[in-house]
Amino acid sequence: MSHPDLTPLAPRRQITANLARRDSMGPAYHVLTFDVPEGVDARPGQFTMVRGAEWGDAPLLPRPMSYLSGGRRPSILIKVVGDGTTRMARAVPGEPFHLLGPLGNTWPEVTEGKRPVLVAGGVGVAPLLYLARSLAPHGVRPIALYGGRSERDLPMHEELAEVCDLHVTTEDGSRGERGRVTQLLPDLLSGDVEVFTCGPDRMMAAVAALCAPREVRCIASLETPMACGYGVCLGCPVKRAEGGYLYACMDGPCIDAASIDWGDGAAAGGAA
Amino acid sequence: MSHPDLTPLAPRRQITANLARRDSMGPAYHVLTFDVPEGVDARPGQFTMVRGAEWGDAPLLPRPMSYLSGGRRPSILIKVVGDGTTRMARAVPGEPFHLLGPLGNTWPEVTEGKRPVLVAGGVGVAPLLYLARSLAPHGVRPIALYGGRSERDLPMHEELAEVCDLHVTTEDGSRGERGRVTQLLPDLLSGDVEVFTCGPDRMMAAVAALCAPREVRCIASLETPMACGYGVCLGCPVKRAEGGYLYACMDGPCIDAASIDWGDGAAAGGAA
Amino acid sequence: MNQEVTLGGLTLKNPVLTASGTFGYGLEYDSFFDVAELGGICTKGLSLAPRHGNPPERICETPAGMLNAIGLANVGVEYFCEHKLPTLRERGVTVVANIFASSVEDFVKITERLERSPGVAAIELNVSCPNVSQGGIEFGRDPALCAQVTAACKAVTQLPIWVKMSPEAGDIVAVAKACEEAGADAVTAINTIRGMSIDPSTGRVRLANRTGGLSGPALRPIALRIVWDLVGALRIPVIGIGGVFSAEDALQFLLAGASAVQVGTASFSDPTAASKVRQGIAAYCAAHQLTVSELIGRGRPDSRR
Amino acid sequence: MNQEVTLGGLTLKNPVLTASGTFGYGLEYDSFFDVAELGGICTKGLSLAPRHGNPPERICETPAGMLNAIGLANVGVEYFCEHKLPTLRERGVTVVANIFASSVEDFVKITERLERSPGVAAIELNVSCPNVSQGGIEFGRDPALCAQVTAACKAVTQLPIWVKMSPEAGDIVAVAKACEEAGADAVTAINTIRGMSIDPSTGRVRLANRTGGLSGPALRPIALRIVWDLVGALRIPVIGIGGVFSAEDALQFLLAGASAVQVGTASFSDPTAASKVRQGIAAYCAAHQLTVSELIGRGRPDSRR
Ligand SMILES: Cc1cc2nc3c(=O)[nH]c(=O)nc-3n(C[C@H](O)[C@H](O)[C@H](O)COP(=O)(O)OP(=O)(O)OC[C@H]3O[C@@H](n4cnc5c(N)ncnc54)[C@H](O)[C@@H]3O)c2cc1C
Ligand SMILES: Cc1cc2nc3c(=O)[nH]c(=O)nc-3n(C[C@H](O)[C@H](O)[C@H](O)COP(=O)(O)OP(=O)(O)OC[C@H]3O[C@@H](n4cnc5c(N)ncnc54)[C@H](O)[C@@H]3O)c2cc1C
Ligand SMILES: Cc1cc2nc3c(=O)[nH]c(=O)nc-3n(C[C@H](O)[C@H](O)[C@H](O)COP(=O)(O)O)c2cc1C
Ligand SMILES: Cc1cc2nc3c(=O)[nH]c(=O)nc-3n(C[C@H](O)[C@H](O)[C@H](O)COP(=O)(O)O)c2cc1C
Ligand code: FES
Ligand code: FES
Repeated sequence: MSHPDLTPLAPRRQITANLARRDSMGPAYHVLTFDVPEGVDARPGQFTMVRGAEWGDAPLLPRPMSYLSGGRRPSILIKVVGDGTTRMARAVPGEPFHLLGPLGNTWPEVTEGKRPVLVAGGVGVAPLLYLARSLAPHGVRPIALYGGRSERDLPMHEELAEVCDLHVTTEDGSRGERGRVTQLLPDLLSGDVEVFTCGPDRMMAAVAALCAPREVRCIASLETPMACGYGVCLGCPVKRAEGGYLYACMDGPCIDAASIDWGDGAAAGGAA
Repeated sequence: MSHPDLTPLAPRRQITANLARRDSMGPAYHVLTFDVPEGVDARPGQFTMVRGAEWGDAPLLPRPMSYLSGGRRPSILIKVVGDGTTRMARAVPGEPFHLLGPLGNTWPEVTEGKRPVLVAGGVGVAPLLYLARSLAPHGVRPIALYGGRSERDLPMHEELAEVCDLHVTTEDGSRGERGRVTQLLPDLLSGDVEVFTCGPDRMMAAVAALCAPREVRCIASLETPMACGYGVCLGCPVKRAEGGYLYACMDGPCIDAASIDWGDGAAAGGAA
Repeated sequence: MNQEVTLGGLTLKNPVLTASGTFGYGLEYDSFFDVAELGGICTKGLSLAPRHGNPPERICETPAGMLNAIGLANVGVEYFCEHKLPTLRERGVTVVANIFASSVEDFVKITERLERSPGVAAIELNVSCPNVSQGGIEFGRDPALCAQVTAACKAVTQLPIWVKMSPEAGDIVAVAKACEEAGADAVTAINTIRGMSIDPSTGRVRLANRTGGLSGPALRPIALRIVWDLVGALRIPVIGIGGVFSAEDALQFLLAGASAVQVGTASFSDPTAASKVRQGIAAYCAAHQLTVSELIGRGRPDSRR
Repeated sequence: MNQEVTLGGLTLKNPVLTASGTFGYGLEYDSFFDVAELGGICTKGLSLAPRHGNPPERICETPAGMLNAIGLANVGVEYFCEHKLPTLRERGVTVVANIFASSVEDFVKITERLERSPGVAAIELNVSCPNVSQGGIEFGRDPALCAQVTAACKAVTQLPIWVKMSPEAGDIVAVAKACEEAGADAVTAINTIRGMSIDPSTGRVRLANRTGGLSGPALRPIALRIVWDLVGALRIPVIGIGGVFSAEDALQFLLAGASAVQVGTASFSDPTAASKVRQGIAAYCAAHQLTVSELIGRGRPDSRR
């Protein structure tokens, strides 16, 4: 949609939930699991706006985070980058959070007869792992390419290996093949796959650029700065290939890579 | 001193110390004890500026707090009133704090031959309890008058009773005599006592007003808003009886009540 | 206690509105609370033609605040009247149409369009948007230009006209007085103040528009001071905006003499913020046995007290 | 990497100064760090005669900021020159004397007194204090008046004259340009913006002076935008102030083109803040293999990049 008349997918709610557990994987990556007795109907690809109930005036805005799981124990995987995620990483069980969701669209259905190839960069693994786990009961086992700077940047790679055929790359060669995740991709891009990707903008732009000439459908989950998460602030535009803007929170976060103007490799203006 | 050329008592330092324990007495009152291996030479009456090392941009300023004890396990007694104290009240052992001190002057020596009468209101008990505890080894046992709205507003009254002859008042009569702490004072104000008081401004003004005509020396520990705590912001003025201002952080916090213009009962402009 | 407030000819059921640009077109909040419970909502700024807005990044967070350079992306007044207004009217929402143009003529055209559409309670002139190159803040700084826009719009509508003040005018009181004389029914204060942010790790300016408007609690003390000054200088009502996140914040503005408040950025931190502010004011009134009208201006030394 | 910066004729060992009113007379920090390591310190605003300042409350905290209405309490220029300056000089501290007066004549008299005192590196004219009824902000808003003060002070001293900008001027660039033409050696930006706060529980205005100047991180985006604009418009150096709490904050100003920064309110949150900012900038320069001079303005599109 090019002018911002955005209509939501499904009713969304803001709830206050206590942190049930925090699983910290080194200083940078943490899975936060919340207690939501009534459950959250969150599907793979969707996200939630997360804010500590006791944060006061700063950090001010809630932080968009992809669901790693839904239901009564919804969880997120966070990477520490700034004030908000630092605070989340130190939260102790029992601490109350505001969770606003589910927001955004879901990954589209995998087309009949196609095998999904998941391309994950770092913390971008969260919505892809959730997707893979939701496909497992249907007997679908995706191929997953997972890259990071070093082995420390591959949170949940074991969990991913359980539900996917996993190939790992690291820039420093500390695990898997040395190099970038995109170098594994060309060999896989035949007519019977579909690509689902989430990670740094530059990685996703490279993935999109590989898929386009081969006419492989590529869905990218976009991370742009967001103030509201539900279409009112208009702070999350993504340049549309045909001109104008898409809004990551309402038209996405899962968007067909072909409809995006990836510009100089930064759909979201260089956020990631 | 009337113009602000303020010179410090003793060298002060800012240290980062971890919270060692938190003893919470109901939702409103908490004793925070810190680990300071090298020790703090803090005397009764002095204070420290306290700020969580991880507070970020808000609350912005450190909070002035009287020492309840010094040494290697310095402690403070806090009453929850706003954002800063709320955050302190939720701190968990191990959490790092910046402590800047010791700041301000100490209670003056008790004059030879006089018995100290301590008049405490609520959380104002902290510097007075520290004073009483420091007098105990010298065989001095003060009289203490301790008042609050209800029995919930008398933190540490048992500890005070150990080192003082304690008389308690509450406005609702839930403990001790019903009424205000100042009603007990006139009977005690003979020539052989000296008064040390800390509590709400209005209470201290009433205490000062009782002492003055009877020529009883009265030292008040003042609470004014403070930004720095060591004489540079000039944010903590107290009206001086002779005109001009005293600065609570440098001329005080322990100031002879007779040198203060208590105005309409609010030396510090109504802060407390 | 009675929560009604009267702004010139218009009576609102309570003094809490939502601020333009922070509440969409009001329909996005359905699943959170009944928007009709509010005193009113101000729409996203409407222009004559739809606008795409600025390229990304459009927002970034700052200490206790945020910068935005949306560039007035909006559906246009026509689409609004056709597709949004009827639903809002049906639901009993009090709608203040916030409008923006880069010429007096276009302000008038938009006003005329709204005048024809039942369901608009008032028009708020955004003469102070810092995020567009044409019009925007230039209007808001100049008393004569502001008065001209106000008078021109007044001439074509029966609806109350509110003028939204730019805090960047050197002499805001002069601008507001000019609007009052030109027939404004109320002034709203304040719009955002331009700020910017640089990412030292990349050395790049964060917003594509370079500057963006600062909003949120960071701004509140400035907004409150301006509202106080305007209340002292004007006869028409003043509506307070800027960092209202809680009922306590709103009360500061009411005590300073604002006749109503608008909740802006707070809706991003908590979509039910405006509803909570409304409830909190009602609770305060009940505790102090005061109607909202009695509360207004009670913090001023010239008031009874 | 080299940390020196040159401001007109004056070379500072690094670009970090402390802001006036937030660092006393510089001697209060002895037990925290060696103040001589800084690029310089700006003294508390000095007036001709000592001043008691405003009644309490003088300060209150706001979201990510604080309001102050100290009212320029100070020991007076004479006492400063006699009792503070000699010690500062002995210790090798680079001293910028911040001065304030309510008439051009008094600005000149203070300047003359400082001119006679060895140990002053520059004079900063505070033409923008929001917390005094006479002088203060009025000077800072008016280009002609500002130019007049600048020229008059320049006429009686060899010392560099810095003029401190009020963010409340409607057209700050015009004020700064007038000062530049009148001979100012640098401008410092910004002083605080007036704000206020009301305690809803008592209904009372918090500060005795009613309004106070807002400082701290809340202000930073506004300060940065103003500094950017001034750098683009002036030939003389601009010194950035406003919410600098960390090296990252300082870098934003340097990247925007400020030739130096001043650390203000941060010293209250952490008395070693200025020293940490200095160290952080040095570390950044080392990591990026840049001198400070190479860093200045590097975030501007017109720079190399
Ligand atoms: C739809 C969506 C899903 C996301 N899912 C995840 C996830 O599962 N796990 C995860 O770790 N991160 C995820 N992110 C990114 C995450 O929101 C940011 O890393 C986070 O907001 C940074 O907050 P901060 O306070 O730590 O950083 P700061 O840099 O201090 O944040 C400052 C401001 O910038 C915004 N911001 C900074 N980086 C980003 C970014 N990359 N994307 C969006 N906003 C940003 C913040 O929200 C905040 O408003 C997602 C983002 C989006 C839009
Ligand atoms: C010398 C001195 C000793 C003190 N000792 C103690 C003590 O032992 N225990 C204790 O509980 N309190 C003590 N106080 C008061 C304590 O500093 C305040 O209650 C506290 O700062 C409130 O912070 P807040 O963020 O919770 O409240 P908020 O109201 O959110 O604080 C907002 C701002 O106002 C200031 N402020 C608010 N109330 C006061 C006050 N009464 N005095 C000074 N500043 C205030 C805060 O420091 C902060 O800057 C003392 C104050 C002083 C000056
Ligand atoms: C994302 C965003 C968009 C805005 N859009 C508009 C607008 O279209 N028209 C307008 O008059 N004000 C607009 N504003 C300004 C707000 O209405 C309000 O004046 C300002 O944000 C200060 O209030 P706050 O601190 O409560 O947000 C916008 C503010 C934000 C944050
Ligand atoms: C308590 C206080 C006192 C101040 N006194 C002066 C002063 O005497 N002269 C002056 O030019 N600026 C004065 N200022 C303004 C600061 O120098 C600085 O411009 C402002 O605080 C913004 O910077 P910051 O956000 O880093 O504090 C004062 C600021 C504060 C907080
Ligand atoms: S419109 Fe607010 S985040 Fe998308
Ligand atoms: S001078 Fe700063 S608190 Fe006293």
